[in-house]
Amino acid sequence: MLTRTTPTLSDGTPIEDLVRPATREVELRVLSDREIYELEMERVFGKTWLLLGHASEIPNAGDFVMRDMGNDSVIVARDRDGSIHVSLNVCPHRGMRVCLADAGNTPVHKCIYHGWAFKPNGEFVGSPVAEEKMHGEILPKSELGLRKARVHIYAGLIFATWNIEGPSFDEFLGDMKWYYDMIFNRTKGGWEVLGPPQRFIVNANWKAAGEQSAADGFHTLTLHRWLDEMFGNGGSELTSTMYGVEVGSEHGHALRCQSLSKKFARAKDFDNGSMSIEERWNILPAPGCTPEMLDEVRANLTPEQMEQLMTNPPQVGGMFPNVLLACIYAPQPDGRILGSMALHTYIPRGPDKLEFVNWVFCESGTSQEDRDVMLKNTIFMLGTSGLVEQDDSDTWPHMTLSARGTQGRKATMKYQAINANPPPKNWRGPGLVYDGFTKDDTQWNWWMYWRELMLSAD
Amino acid sequence: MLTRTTPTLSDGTPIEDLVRPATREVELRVLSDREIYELEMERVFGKTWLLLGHASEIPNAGDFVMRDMGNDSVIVARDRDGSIHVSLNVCPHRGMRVCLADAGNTPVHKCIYHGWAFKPNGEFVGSPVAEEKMHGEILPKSELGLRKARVHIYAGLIFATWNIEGPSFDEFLGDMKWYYDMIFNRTKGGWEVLGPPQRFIVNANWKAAGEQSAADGFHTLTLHRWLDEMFGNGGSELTSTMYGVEVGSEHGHALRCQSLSKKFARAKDFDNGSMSIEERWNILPAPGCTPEMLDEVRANLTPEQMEQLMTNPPQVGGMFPNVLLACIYAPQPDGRILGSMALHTYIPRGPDKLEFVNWVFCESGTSQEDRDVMLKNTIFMLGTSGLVEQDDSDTWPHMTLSARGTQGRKATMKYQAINANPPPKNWRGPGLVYDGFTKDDTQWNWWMYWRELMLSAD
Amino acid sequence: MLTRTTPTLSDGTPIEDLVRPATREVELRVLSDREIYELEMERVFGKTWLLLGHASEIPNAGDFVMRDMGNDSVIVARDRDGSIHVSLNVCPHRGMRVCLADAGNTPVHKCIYHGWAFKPNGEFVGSPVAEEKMHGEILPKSELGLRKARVHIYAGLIFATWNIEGPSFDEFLGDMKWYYDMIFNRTKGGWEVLGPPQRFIVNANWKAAGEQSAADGFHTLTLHRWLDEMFGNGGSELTSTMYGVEVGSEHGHALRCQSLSKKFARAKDFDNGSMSIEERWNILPAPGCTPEMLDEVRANLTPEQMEQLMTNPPQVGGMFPNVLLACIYAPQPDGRILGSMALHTYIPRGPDKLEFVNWVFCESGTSQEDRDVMLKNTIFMLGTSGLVEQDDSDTWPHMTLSARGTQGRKATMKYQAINANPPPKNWRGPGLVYDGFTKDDTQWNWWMYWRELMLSAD
Amino acid sequence: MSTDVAPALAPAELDQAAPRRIMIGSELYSRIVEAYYDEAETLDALRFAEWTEWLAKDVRYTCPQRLTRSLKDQDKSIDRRVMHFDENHGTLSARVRRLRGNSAFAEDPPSRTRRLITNIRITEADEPGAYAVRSYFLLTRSRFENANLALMSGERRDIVRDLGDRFELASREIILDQAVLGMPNLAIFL
Amino acid sequence: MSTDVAPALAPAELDQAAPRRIMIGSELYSRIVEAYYDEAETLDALRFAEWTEWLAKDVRYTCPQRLTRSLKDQDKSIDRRVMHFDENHGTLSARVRRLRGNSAFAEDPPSRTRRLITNIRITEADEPGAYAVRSYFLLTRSRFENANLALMSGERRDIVRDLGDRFELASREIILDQAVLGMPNLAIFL
Amino acid sequence: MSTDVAPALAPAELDQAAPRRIMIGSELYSRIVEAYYDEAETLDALRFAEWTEWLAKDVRYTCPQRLTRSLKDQDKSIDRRVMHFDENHGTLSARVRRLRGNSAFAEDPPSRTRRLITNIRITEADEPGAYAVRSYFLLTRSRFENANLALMSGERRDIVRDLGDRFELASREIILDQAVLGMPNLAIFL
Ligand code: FES
Ligand code: FES
Ligand code: FES
Ligand SMILES: [Fe+3]
Ligand SMILES: [Fe+3]
Ligand SMILES: [Fe+3]
Repeated sequence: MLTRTTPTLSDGTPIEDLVRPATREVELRVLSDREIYELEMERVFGKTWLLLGHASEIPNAGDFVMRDMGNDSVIVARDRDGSIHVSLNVCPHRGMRVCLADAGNTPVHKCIYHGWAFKPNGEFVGSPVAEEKMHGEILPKSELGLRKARVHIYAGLIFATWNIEGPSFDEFLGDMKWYYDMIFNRTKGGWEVLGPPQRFIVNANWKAAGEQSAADGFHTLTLHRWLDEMFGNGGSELTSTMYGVEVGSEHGHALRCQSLSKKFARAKDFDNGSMSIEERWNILPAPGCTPEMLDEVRANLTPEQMEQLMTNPPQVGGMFPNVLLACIYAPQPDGRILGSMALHTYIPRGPDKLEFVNWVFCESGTSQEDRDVMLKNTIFMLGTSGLVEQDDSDTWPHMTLSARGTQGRKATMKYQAINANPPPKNWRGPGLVYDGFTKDDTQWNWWMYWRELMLSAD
Repeated sequence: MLTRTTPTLSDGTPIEDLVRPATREVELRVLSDREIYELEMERVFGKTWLLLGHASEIPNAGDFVMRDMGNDSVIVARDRDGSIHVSLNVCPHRGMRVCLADAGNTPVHKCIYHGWAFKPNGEFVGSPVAEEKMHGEILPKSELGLRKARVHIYAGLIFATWNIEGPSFDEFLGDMKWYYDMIFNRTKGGWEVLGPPQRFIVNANWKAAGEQSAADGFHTLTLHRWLDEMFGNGGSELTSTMYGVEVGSEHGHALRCQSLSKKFARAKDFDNGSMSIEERWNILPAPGCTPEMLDEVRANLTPEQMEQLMTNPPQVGGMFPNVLLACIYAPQPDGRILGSMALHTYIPRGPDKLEFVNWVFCESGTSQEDRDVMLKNTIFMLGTSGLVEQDDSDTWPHMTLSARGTQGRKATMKYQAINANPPPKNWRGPGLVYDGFTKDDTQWNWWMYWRELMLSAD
Repeated sequence: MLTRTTPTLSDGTPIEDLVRPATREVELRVLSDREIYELEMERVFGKTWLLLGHASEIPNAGDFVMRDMGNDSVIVARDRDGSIHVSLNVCPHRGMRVCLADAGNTPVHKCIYHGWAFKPNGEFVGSPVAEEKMHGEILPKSELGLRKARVHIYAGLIFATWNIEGPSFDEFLGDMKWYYDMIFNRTKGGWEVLGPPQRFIVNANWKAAGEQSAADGFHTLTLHRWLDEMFGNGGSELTSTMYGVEVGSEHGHALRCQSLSKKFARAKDFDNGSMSIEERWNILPAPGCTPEMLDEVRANLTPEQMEQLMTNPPQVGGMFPNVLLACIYAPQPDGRILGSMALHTYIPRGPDKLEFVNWVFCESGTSQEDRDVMLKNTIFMLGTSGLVEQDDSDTWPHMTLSARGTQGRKATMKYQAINANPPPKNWRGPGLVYDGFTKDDTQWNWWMYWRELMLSAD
Repeated sequence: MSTDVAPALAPAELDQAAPRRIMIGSELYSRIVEAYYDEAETLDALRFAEWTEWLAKDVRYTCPQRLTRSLKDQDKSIDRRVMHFDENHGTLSARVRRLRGNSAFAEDPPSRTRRLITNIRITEADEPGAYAVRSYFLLTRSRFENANLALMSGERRDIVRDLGDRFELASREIILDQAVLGMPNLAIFL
Repeated sequence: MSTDVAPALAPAELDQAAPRRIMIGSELYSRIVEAYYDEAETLDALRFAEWTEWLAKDVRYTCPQRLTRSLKDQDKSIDRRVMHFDENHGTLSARVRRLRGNSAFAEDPPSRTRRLITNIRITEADEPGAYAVRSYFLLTRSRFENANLALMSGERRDIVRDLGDRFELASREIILDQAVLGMPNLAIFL
Repeated sequence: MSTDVAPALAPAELDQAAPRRIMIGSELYSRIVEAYYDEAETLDALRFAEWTEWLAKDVRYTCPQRLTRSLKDQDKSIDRRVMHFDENHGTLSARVRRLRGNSAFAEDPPSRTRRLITNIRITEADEPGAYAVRSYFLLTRSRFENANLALMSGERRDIVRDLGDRFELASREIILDQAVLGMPNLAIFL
C-alpha cells in the first residue's frame, strides 16, 4: 500500500530520481505536480525554520500579525511579558480561523464562532458560560490551546518551525550564520521594518522563485538587461557584475558576495591592504549603514567579518526554503551610497501559485530622511512595482505552465555550470565558497537539500 | 489494490479513524479532502433521502423544477396523473443535460442535442425520424428513459433517493417523525412555498453547514451576539435561550425544543398544568399558525404532540445530511407573534463549495397579509441577506480554509460537551433527549451516522 | 503497485471497460475524469499526428507561430532553408517558455530568462558570455536544443507527433487519404489560410467536441433546427440532408459525403451517367473551387476521385483525435455556389476545458472578391460567432457537467444506431462505407480507436 | 414598436406611454448623477448612518430573484415572490444599526467594496418631483487575503424625490444578473 | 506628437490631423451618450428587433482578433483578416431573426447580460453629420447556475449618424482585449 | 455630520470644511472628465511618452497598501508606510523609459489593458486653479493566452491643475481594494 512515507510517488517514480546528481538535473514536473506539493508541505514546510516577520512589526504587548507557515495560517503575537509566540490559527474547537485581521492588538484572541478564547501565547482561557463547561471534560484545558510552533528570534527576525524536536535555528543556518550576521546582526538596534509587507499572488510554483533565490546571478544578465540599457554606459556593465564569490551551504542557503574594489571606483583600493577599516567604512559603509554606525558594527562583528564586509560583502541571496534577501548598495544622485534592504518570502498557495511577501527594512539607527530615500529606492526596484522584480514575477508563471505539459514536465532544469575554482586567497569565511563567474552550484545545493528533506520520513 | 470499497483512504488512513468515538473528535481534514468528498457523494448522497423541494412548487401537470441530489442535477416533474417524479437530468443518449431551465411546464422534455424525448415521469418517448430507429435496437425503449430516483412525498415535501432498495423514508426519519410531524404535518393544507428558493454559493465544505444544523445552539451566543445587542435589554438574553431540550437520533437528525414558559412572559403558566390546549393556543399558537387553525392541528396530532407543542415545541434543527429547518416564533411590533418558516439545503459543489438553497414557507391557510409579514421577517433574518445567517455563511469558509492547511487538517473538531441529564420529567416524545444547556450530543450523533454511512460498502 | 502502464484506473476500473463493444456504449465519466485525461495526454496526444496549422501561416524564413500539441506549447517555425520545424516550447535550461508571442519572425529564439538561444529548427546556439560555458560540460551542445517533434506537411497542413518511431502520417490516414486528397490536395496551389485562427475557450472535455466531429450528422436535425426554420420552406429540408454516405476508418477518421443530385436541383442528373466531368464541374464545381480550376484538379486526382467529387463529395468530418473539417457548399444570393472551408482543432486544456481553434481557408487560386464572400460566410456559420457552431459550444459544457455528477458519470453515451446497408453500388472509394441515414458507426469507430490507444503501453 | 420576445425584461414603465426623459447633460440629470456618486462613496466608505439619511421614510428596497427560464418564459426570469432583499426604512435602519454594533461578524473585518455606477437613464416618475432612475452597477468586493475580486453586476431601478437641496431614495429595485449568487451573503447594500 | 512604440494601437483617425472633438457636456455629446445607454438597455433586455432599428442600412460591424505579439510588433496585435464578427445589415438581421425563432439554443435560455458603457469620446467623422464615437465596455454575462460572471472588456470604435431625432450606427469595430476569448461563443452582440 | 465607524476611509478633505464642489455637467467638470478619458486611452494604447506629458513636474504618485483590519481599526486599513508605488516625476519617467527600451520583459509582449473610469467627483483643491478629482476605476488586464481577465478596482484621489488649454496631474493616490493583489506585478500604471 502506498503511503506518504514511501519514497515513491503514486505513479511509481522514486522521489530521489526527481533530482539527478549524476547530471545535475531536476525534473520539471516538480514545478507543477500536486502530489509533490503535498509532500513538500509536510517534509519541507513542516520541517524547516520559516521566516514570519520582524519583531518591530509587533512592538507592544498584545500586538499581533497574521502570517503563513507553508499553507497554514498562524498568529504571531507578543505576550504581556514581551515574548513572541506563534500559534496555528485554527480553533481547537471546530477549526474556525481565530484571528481574522492582518494585524491588530488584543489581550485575548476570541473565536467568533463559539467564543473560545486564547491568550497571545496560545493558551486556552475558556469558553462562554463557564459553568456549563462547553469545552467538555475529556481534555484538560492545558490541551485545548492553540497549537504552538517553536519560535526563534534571530536579530529581530521571527522564525518558527513545526519541527519541535528538530535542529536548532543555529544548526539550520550552520556555517552561513557567519555571513548572515554581517547583514542582520551588525548594529546594536538591528533592522527595523518600514511597514507591513507588500503582498501579491504570482501564478507560479514556489520553487520557481525559491531556486532563483539561491542564488541565480546569471539571469540578471538577460532578464534584467534593462539595467544595462538604462544605467550602463553602452558597454556590458552587467557582465562584470556576474563575477564575485558565491557562498553556499548543504542546507540550501546561499549568498552572493561582490568585490567592492571591482564594483566601485571609490573602493578600488579596498582589498590591497592599504586602508584601515575606518578609512574604508567612511568612504563606503555597508549598504544601509551610515558612517556613524561603525563603532557598533565593530562591536558586533569579528575582525574577520569586518574585513569581509569591507572587501566582499554579501549582498543578495536566500535562506532555504523560501526567503530572498537583498542588502544592496543604492547609489544616489548626490553621490552618496545608501542601501536597499528587503526580505521576501514566497508562500506556497498550491502547486501553481505563490504569494510574494516583501518587507522593506532599514537599520534602526537610520535617519528619517535616509529612510525615505531608501524606501522609495527599494519600491522602485523590488516588489510589486519594482523594475527588477516585475520581470521575475512574469517569468516564473511560464516555467510553471511548461511544467504542466505532458511533454514539458519530462524536461529537466539543468544546473550544469560548475564552478571549479578554489576559494579566493585569504578568504576568511566558512561555507562552500565559489569564486568567479556566477555558476549553478549554490542553486544545485538548494535542490540537493530539498531532495534530502523530501526523502526523509515524516 | 485500493478500491473505493475498502474502508481506507489512499494515504492509508482508516475511514473509521476520521471520527473518533473515544474522545468525540472529528479530524478537520474531512472539511477539505477531495477523496472523502468523492466517497460522500456515493455513500452519503447516493444513499440517504434528500430534500428537493415542495409539491406546491409544481402544482400543475407538466410543471417541473430543476434541482440537485448531491452533485447530480435532477428533474422534479409532475406527471399528467398528478404524481411527482424525480429523474436524473442526463440524457441516456450522449449525456446532455435534458432540462436547462430552473422551472417551467412541458408535457415532454426534449433533449436539444439530438431530440430524444422523455415524459415527466422519465419514460423514453422516442427520437426524431422514428423510422430510422436512431436509438438503435440493442436496448428496448423501456431501458432508454431517464434514470429514475425513488420518491417520497412527506407532508408536501419532495424527497428522493438513489437507494432504491434501501430504508423507507419513515425508517429514515425513525423516532424523529413524531417531532417533524408537529411541524410539517399539523394542518390540513400543510405547508406552502412562498416562491422559488434563494440560491447562493458559499466557499465551504457542505459539512461545515451540515454539522451546524444538527443542532448547534451554542454558537448563537457568540456568532449571533448582535441579537442580544439589538434586541436584548442589556443583560444576556441569549444565554437563557441556550437552555432547552435537544432531541436527536441515531440517523443524525436533530431538533431543538424550547420551553415556552421560559421564553415568553405570556406563556409562563403553559406547563404547570393549569391551562387547556385551547387557552394556550389562543394566547400563543404554534409558530406560523393562527388561532383559527387549532381544530385542524388537533385533528392531525396526538394529544401528546399537542401538549408538546404547547410546552416545548421544536423550533430549529436539521435533517441528515444537508437540511436545516426553522419554524420559529416571530414577535411583531403590534404584540402578535407570527412565525418564520424556512428550510435550507446545502448542496455539495466540491470539497470547498456549497450551494445554499433557502425556501420560505407558510401554512397554506395563512392570510395574504400574514404571509407578507412572515416572508419579510424571514428574509430579514435568514438566507441571502438574513442578519443571522450572513454571519454563518462568512464563518464556514474559514473552517474550510483551516482544513486545507497541512497542519490545520490534522486538528480536530471537538464535541466533548456532553449532556448527562435525564430527559425532563413527563417528556412525551421518543428519540434521544437531552435536557438543559445546549451541548454537543446531537451534532455528535450526526457525525456518528456520517461515519456509519462512510464505512458501508457501495 | 499501480502505474500508468497498467490497463486499470486507480479505482480498479479496467480501461477497456470504459468503451463497451457488446452494447456500443461509452461510460460518461470519460468526459470528466482527470486520471483518464492525464492518460490521454500520453497515449493519445503523445502518440498520434496532430494538426498545428498551415504552411501559408509562416511563408518566410524565420516566421513562426506558437501552437499547442495536447497540453504542451510548441514553436512552429520556418528555417532558412524553408523547412518547417516543430519544437517543444520549453527551454532546456530551466523550463522557461522560449517563445512568448502568438506569431512573429526571428532568426533566433532567445530565452528571456538566461539568454539561451535556439535556431528555428530547435538547435542550441549558445548561452551568453560564451567563455563561461554556462550550459556546462556535462551535455554536448547537440543535446541542449529544444525537443523536436516529428513533422509531416500534408498538402500544406502542418502535422507533428511525439511518436518519433511510430506510424507514418500516410499510415495514420490510411484509406481515408483517398478522400482527404479530394479536399486538401486537389489544386496546384492548395489551400491557403485567410488569417490567424479564431480561438476561444469552451468549458467542456475535448472529446465532447471530438466524438461529434466523427461524424455526428444526426444532431443537426435538432440542435441546428434553426437552419430549417430560417432557410427551409416549411417542410423538413434538414431531414433529407441526413441521408448520404459516411466514410470511416479504424483510426477514427470520418467524413460525410452527400449526394449532389439529391442536394441541388441543378445537379439532379449528376449521377445518372449522362454528363461529363466538365459539364458537371461547370455547373457546380467542388466547394471552394471555381470553374477555372478544373484542369489542375483533374491533374491531381484520379478519375475515380473526380467522379466521386462530382457525385458524392465529402463535405464535413474529422480527423482523429481533435480535428473537424468543413468544406461545404455556400450558395449565394446571386445563384452562385461558393464554398466554406474551415478546419478546427479542439485543444485539451484540462478534463473540463478545451480551446476551440478555427482556421478559415480558401484555395490559393481564389479571387480576392470570392475570398471575401467565403470568409464572411464562414464567420457567419462557424467559429466564435457562427450561427451553427455557437449551439455546439453551448452544448458540450452541459455534457461535461453531467459527467461530473456521481450518478451522471455512471451513465453511458450510446452509439447503438447501426448502419446495416451495403455500400452504394459503384462506390469508388475505400474505407468503411455507410450508406443511408446518418448513424452512429463512424463515431463508434472513433471511440474504438481511442480505446485502442488508451490500452497501449507508453 | 417592438414585438420582441421578452418585454417583461423591460422596466415596467416602458410598457406605458413613455414618460418624459430627463436629458443627459441637463442640470437635473447632473444633480441626480452627483447624488448617485455620493451614495456609492458613502457605502464604499462604510458611512452607513450617512447612507440612511438618503433613504425616504417610506422607502421600499427590494432585490428580486433571477431564474433561468427558457426564452418563451422570459417574463418569469425576474421573480418577485421570495426576494434577496425586501426592506423598508425600519429594516434598513436596523441593518445599519447592526453593522455599527460590535458583533456584525459577517462584515467585521469589513469587505473592501467599490460600486461603479454607469448607464444612468432618468425619466419623470408619476409622482411630481420624483424621477425614475435606472442605472447599471458593477460591485467589486474584496475580503481577507482573497486575491480574486468577488463581482456582482446588475441594474438599479429607482425612484428618487427631489427635495430641492438634495434627493431622497423613494424606492429601489435591484435586478441582479445571476440565478445563483457568487457571494456567500448580501451583508452589504446594493 | 508621439514617438511611442505602438501607434498602431491608436485609432486610425489619430494619425491624421486631429478631427474636431465633440465636447463632453455638449448637447450633441449628451444625445449620443443617451443613444448608447439606450442601446445597452435594448440589448440587455433582449429587445433585438428594436436594436436592429438603430443599425444603418449600410452598417459594417466587425470584431478583429487580438494576437499576443512582441512590443516591437504591436501594430500587428489587432488582426483584421479572420475576425470574430464581420457583418452587415443583412447578416445582423439574420442573426436577430434566428434569436427570435424557436431554436436558437445557444441563447435559449438566454444569457443575463449587462453592458457597462464608459469612457465615451467623440469627434466629428469625415462624413458630415456623422461622428466617431469611441467607448469602453465591460460586458458581464451569466448563464444557468454559474455563479461566476463571464466578462469581456474592450473598446467600440463606431461611426454614428445624426438623423435629427435619433442616431444610427454606421459602423462599429469592437476591439477585444483577449487573444483567446473566455466565452464559448459570441452568440450575443457587443 | 457622521459619527460613523470608519471616518478614516473617507478622503482626507472631507474631514475639513467641505470644499466647493465642481458640478457635474459644468464645463470645468466636463473638461476634466475628458482629460481622464484621454489619459485612459493613452495608457491603454501604450503611448507612455504621451502620458508623461500629463504629469506635473512635481507630481507625486502613490499607491498605499490595504490591510484587513477589524471594523474598529478601519482607520488603519489604508497603510501609507510601505506602498506599492511611491513615485515622482523622475521615477515615473524612468519607468516609461524602461518600457520603451528593448528589455522590459514584464510587459513584452504587453498586456492588453482597459481602464474603465467612473464615479468622477470633483472639488476645488486648496491650491488656486487646482482640483481634487476622485474617480473609480476598473482595470482589466489580459496577458498571453489567458482567457480570464485579471481585474483590479479602486479609487484614484488626484489633484489636477488647470493649465488653460490642458490639465496636469499634480498628485495621485491610488486606493486599491485588495490586501493581497491578484496580479504578479504592477508593471502597468494605474
Ligand atoms: S470553532 Fe472556535 S469557538 Fe467553536
Ligand atoms: S444527447 Fe440527448 S438526444 Fe443526444
Ligand atoms: S530558462 Fe531559458 S535560458 Fe534559462
Ligand atoms: Fe531577478
Ligand atoms: Fe447560525
Ligand atoms: Fe453542430
